Amino acid sequence: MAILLTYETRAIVQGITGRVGSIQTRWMLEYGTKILAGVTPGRKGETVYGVPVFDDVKETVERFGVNATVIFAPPFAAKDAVFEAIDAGIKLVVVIPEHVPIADAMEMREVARKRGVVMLGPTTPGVISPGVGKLGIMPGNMFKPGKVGVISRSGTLSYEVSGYLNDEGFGESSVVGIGADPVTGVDIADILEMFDRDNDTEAVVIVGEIGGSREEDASAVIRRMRKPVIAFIAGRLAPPGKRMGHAGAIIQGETGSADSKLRVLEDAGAKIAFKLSEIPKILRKVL
Amino acid sequence: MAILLTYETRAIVQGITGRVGSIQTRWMLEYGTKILAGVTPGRKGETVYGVPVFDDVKETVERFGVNATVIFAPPFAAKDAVFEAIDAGIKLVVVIPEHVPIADAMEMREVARKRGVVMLGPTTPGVISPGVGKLGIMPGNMFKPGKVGVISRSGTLSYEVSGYLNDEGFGESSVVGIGADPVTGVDIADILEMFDRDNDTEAVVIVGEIGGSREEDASAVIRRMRKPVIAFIAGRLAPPGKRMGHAGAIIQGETGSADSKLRVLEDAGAKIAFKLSEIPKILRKVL
Amino acid sequence: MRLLEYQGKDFLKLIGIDVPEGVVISAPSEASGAFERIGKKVVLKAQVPIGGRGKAGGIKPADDPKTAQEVASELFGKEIRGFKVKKLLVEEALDIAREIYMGITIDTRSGKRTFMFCDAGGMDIEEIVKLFPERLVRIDKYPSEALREYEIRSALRGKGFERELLVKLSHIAASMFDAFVRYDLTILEINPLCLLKDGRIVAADAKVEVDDNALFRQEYFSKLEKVDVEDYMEREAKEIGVSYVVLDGDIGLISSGAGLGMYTVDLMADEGLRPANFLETGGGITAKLINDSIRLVLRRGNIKAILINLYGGVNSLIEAANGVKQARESFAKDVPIVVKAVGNQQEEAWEILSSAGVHLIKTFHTEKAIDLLKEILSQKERG
Amino acid sequence: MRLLEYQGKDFLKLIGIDVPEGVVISAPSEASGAFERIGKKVVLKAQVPIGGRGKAGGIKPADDPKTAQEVASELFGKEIRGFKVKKLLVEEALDIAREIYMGITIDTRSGKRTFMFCDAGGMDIEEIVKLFPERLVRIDKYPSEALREYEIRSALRGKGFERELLVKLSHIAASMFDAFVRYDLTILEINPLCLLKDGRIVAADAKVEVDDNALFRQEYFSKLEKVDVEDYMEREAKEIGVSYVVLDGDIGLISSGAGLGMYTVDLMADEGLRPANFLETGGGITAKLINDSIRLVLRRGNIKAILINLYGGVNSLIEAANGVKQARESFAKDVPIVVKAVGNQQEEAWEILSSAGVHLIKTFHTEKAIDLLKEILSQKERG
Repeated sequence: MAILLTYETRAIVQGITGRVGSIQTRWMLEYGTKILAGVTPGRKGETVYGVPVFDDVKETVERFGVNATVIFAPPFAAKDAVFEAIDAGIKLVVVIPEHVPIADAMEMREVARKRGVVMLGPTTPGVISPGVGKLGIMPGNMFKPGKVGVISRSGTLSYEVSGYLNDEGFGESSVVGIGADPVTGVDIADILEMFDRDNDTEAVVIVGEIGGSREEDASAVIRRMRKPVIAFIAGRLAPPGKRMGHAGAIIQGETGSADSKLRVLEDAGAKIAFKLSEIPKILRKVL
Repeated sequence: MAILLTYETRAIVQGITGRVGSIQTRWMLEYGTKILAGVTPGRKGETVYGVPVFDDVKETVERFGVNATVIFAPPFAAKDAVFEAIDAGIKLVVVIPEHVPIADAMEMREVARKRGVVMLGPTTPGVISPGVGKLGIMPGNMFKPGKVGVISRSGTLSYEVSGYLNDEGFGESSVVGIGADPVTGVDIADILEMFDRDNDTEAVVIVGEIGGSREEDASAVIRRMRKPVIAFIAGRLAPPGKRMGHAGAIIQGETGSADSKLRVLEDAGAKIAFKLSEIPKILRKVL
Repeated sequence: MRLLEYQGKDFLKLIGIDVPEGVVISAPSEASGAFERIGKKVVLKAQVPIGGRGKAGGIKPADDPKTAQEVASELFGKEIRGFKVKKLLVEEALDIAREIYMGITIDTRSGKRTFMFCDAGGMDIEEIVKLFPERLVRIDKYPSEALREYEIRSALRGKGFERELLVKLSHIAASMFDAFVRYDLTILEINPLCLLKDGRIVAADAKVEVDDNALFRQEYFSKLEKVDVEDYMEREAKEIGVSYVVLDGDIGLISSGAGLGMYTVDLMADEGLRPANFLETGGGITAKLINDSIRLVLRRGNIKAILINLYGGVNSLIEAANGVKQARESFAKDVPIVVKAVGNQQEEAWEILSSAGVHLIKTFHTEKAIDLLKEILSQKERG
Repeated sequence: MRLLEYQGKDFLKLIGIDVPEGVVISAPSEASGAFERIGKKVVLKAQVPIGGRGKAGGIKPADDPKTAQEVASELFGKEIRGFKVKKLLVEEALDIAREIYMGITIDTRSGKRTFMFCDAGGMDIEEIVKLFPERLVRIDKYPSEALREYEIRSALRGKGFERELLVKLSHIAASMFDAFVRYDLTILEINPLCLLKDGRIVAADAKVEVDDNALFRQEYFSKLEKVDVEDYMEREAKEIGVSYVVLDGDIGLISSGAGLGMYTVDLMADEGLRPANFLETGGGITAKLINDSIRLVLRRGNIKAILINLYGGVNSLIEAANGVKQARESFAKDVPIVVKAVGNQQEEAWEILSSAGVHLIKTFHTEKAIDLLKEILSQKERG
């Protein structure tokens, strides 16, 4: 039926009373998402678009059996918000904020993975399961229910690729932003495996970009997947990024460039799209 | 045959080239202890009383199958020395230094217990199994092989009590200093259980002192022990120690005084000695 | 190392916790100026390193500069529970709406740091907690664990704190815990933390103790003006490198371990002997340290005899014996000295000690040493 | 934030790592004084925020004060790989016995910090490691793990370092790792670390980068004199709050996401269009931010058209539309602007944009926006 965000998902919004948090709560509610409560310390007793506000996450878990959270905290407070959610037992954590210190992102990743928590972000648009709900900031009108799973490092490009899928009548099972930061909670590989197990997903599109090695690292999973995978990499002609010193170069080795990613992905059996508009055509062939 | 230190014990000395470390190494060797190597960073290739010196603990474990260590490090370096030993896989760590910061002792205790390591100290004389060997600084001539296990918070008092045991023909199976610091690696209760399982120990003497609650905490073990336990508390008439604020008082509750300890221990079934000289007499009755 | 109130409050300011407006003065003449600077009713608080100073008359109000000066004169002349008043903290009088307790210490039992909170504060806190244990909020943390604000918020849920107050209290608690770890503290207690009628939250008192063994890495505290906490002899003992506590008897006592020392005090008391002090050398005996220790013990005056109880484990009995001999030959010529010394290298040590003219016990029996001491004293009395 | 060499070396000194004797100068006239202060042969090193300055003639020796002054004059007149030389580091010439590499960075793949050591250093380090991977010592650590000196000692066993040298290198490595964590660094590299013939161990170069997102909690760096690293327009972009990179084309590009921006650049290049810049707003669009961004893009001169590619997710399309309209009405009157805007509140935004006289794409197709842009440009060319 979808991954991560399903009809069983009962979510809260951390930072619900903020400017962005409150408007996005409204849009998530309008999209039909089950937002049962919000948390802003010191604001217990208020409501935001009818959603009751509490001082701490634990109380919302105890009262509503919450199992997911969308975090709109300022970057310096993101880590504490994530730890609070994890300590309260929440297993799906969507971290919207940009500009989170990378050291904090590393701590968040370490703890989330040790505790079996799926953390999207930092700098993620979140996850949408069209027709079911959305946990994040993506515009709901860009998505339609369907059978293609989308994994993206970029929020905006996931909207664009969904546009093409909709135009050609495919639609999406779930669209997952793993986060645009150098260090994020989950890897492309993790989400691929979820889509491979999902009965409602027939093919998966990876919207990658240059830098890092998340795409290359996904190749082992692609190899053993039963479902077709289509991969796209943004930044083929983009200016090269900053060099991370000799140390960065040594660690990175050959990975990181569009060429490397495309070669490794193709080698693992993914179909390559050079433009997003090619994706529906490839899908027709493989499905 | 003894606890902790047996014929299977193969030890190193960390800080072997120091003034105290080297002379104590000599005395441990003279007592017949198997000291296979020493460690002082930067001193690899030297020898101390015939014992080869290495730069790191791991190498000594790899070469000699070491399973115990005696640490003579300056107080500020004790934590690193303990972690090095634990990371190298050593399961018996004797921490001689005094004046170790309590925060470091807490870290050491936490890590040691999580990793299943028996850590004596900080501020311990160590452990001696008379006739087998000694890991620590106790004078070997104060002890004789025998059937009484001794657990002490104080080094000097463990020597004195052994004197009485020897005089009356009992001798000791092992004499264990848990350490005189407020926070130590093992508790009296832990050592009691080891003595209870040890075939060569017929009775156990606890040499406690006022302050803390290690004696009180041992009562649950004493209750279920098969072997007789004799307890002595030093400081019956000592001036009261510093109050650790209201917080300390709240935590401590009624524990800590000689009265509290003696009452709780007696209640758990231990025989109480008010002077060390009474211990052999009590032993005659219970054995 | 225990901080005086004003030093503790400076530290709280450093870690972002508000304290009342206050000025520290060292002479009565500064009191009216301090009053003017604060600009409202004040209390003058004697800065002594001991509790219970309120009941002992060490805290007095003043409503105008003139009274402030008079009160200051009175307080500076006082001795409070054995400590001369050398500094006063002149502080704004507080208009208190509510008092709270917050404290952190180390639970030696578990090796954890323990944070405690009570929705009431003040001198009766221990009683309150005993009578109403449910009012105490307690959170224990291993060294590897942080205490986060949200845990405190969760723990305070339903305790009657809401809105900003809840957020501020959680923040104060988290700041305290963070500082406790970072600065190697052994106690950090704010009792009471006062909610004032004007909305401020201030620490009306501050109890801060730092781990002496960690001062080497705590520049903030090692640089602080040393507090005149201990008896001057205890301070000297610190310089020598021994633990020292003054008692009220007439027998000097030196032992090479705390347990042995306590035991010796017990045995002496059982025999009707009264130690003048408790001096414990720890494991770093040198001839000089023993020599200095004997001098320190004798400085007390009125010492009838000295008992030295030693084991040679990590300590060198030879060094100790040489120290005794040096003292004997220079300043400790007449006082009877009983030495019990056994352990490593005991024979060499005995030889030196015999030549020093001390009474020697060559076995481990502290009881025998005390019997010998009694005998010497009664001989002395008989003349 | 990337530090210049002299700033990086100041930082190394702060964390207890030795660097060569050196003096920073800002004018040629200071060179001979600097030489005198150092008192031996020197090298003058241009302080520019880019690698490869040695090959570009940015490092020169001088054996006497007069030569130092001449060399300084020459260097201050230079531009090195696009950067004007504004500061020189005058440093003692080193008598090197051996060079070593030490570096720490973040392995984004695993989310660990990675320490690297090689028994050879210098510019060819990457080649050396490729050819002789066994010469690289690598230790990876999760955030919850410390790197301890003994681990480094164990890892360096058998690599040919002994006695004090082994201890010192381990200590330097541990200090680096500790600082890397404490100061929120993303790179800390010493290459080469030089063993000098006189026995000293000094960092001959220092590469230090701090996480910009952590500057709020890193006072040491946030207080540092800002380095003239970026193009002045990139600096202005930072103040506006957007990411900005100068490219060499003639089409202004503004996008509301990095991925979308890169994709747009790819598509433009496929169609033979050349972007003048890469400007990405992130998630904080306001009317002012868009207005400022358009101004920044136009300041480049020679801009034939602007393409604005937006999604309304966390960003407000209405704010964006108002920003475009304001720019249109004040300074951006004539340049053709193509706006693609879809997402939340798209209808309201389209209304504003239509009234602003821009070319509007109301679907998600970036390709269509580029087609439209091409058409506009060719119409313009045709006149």
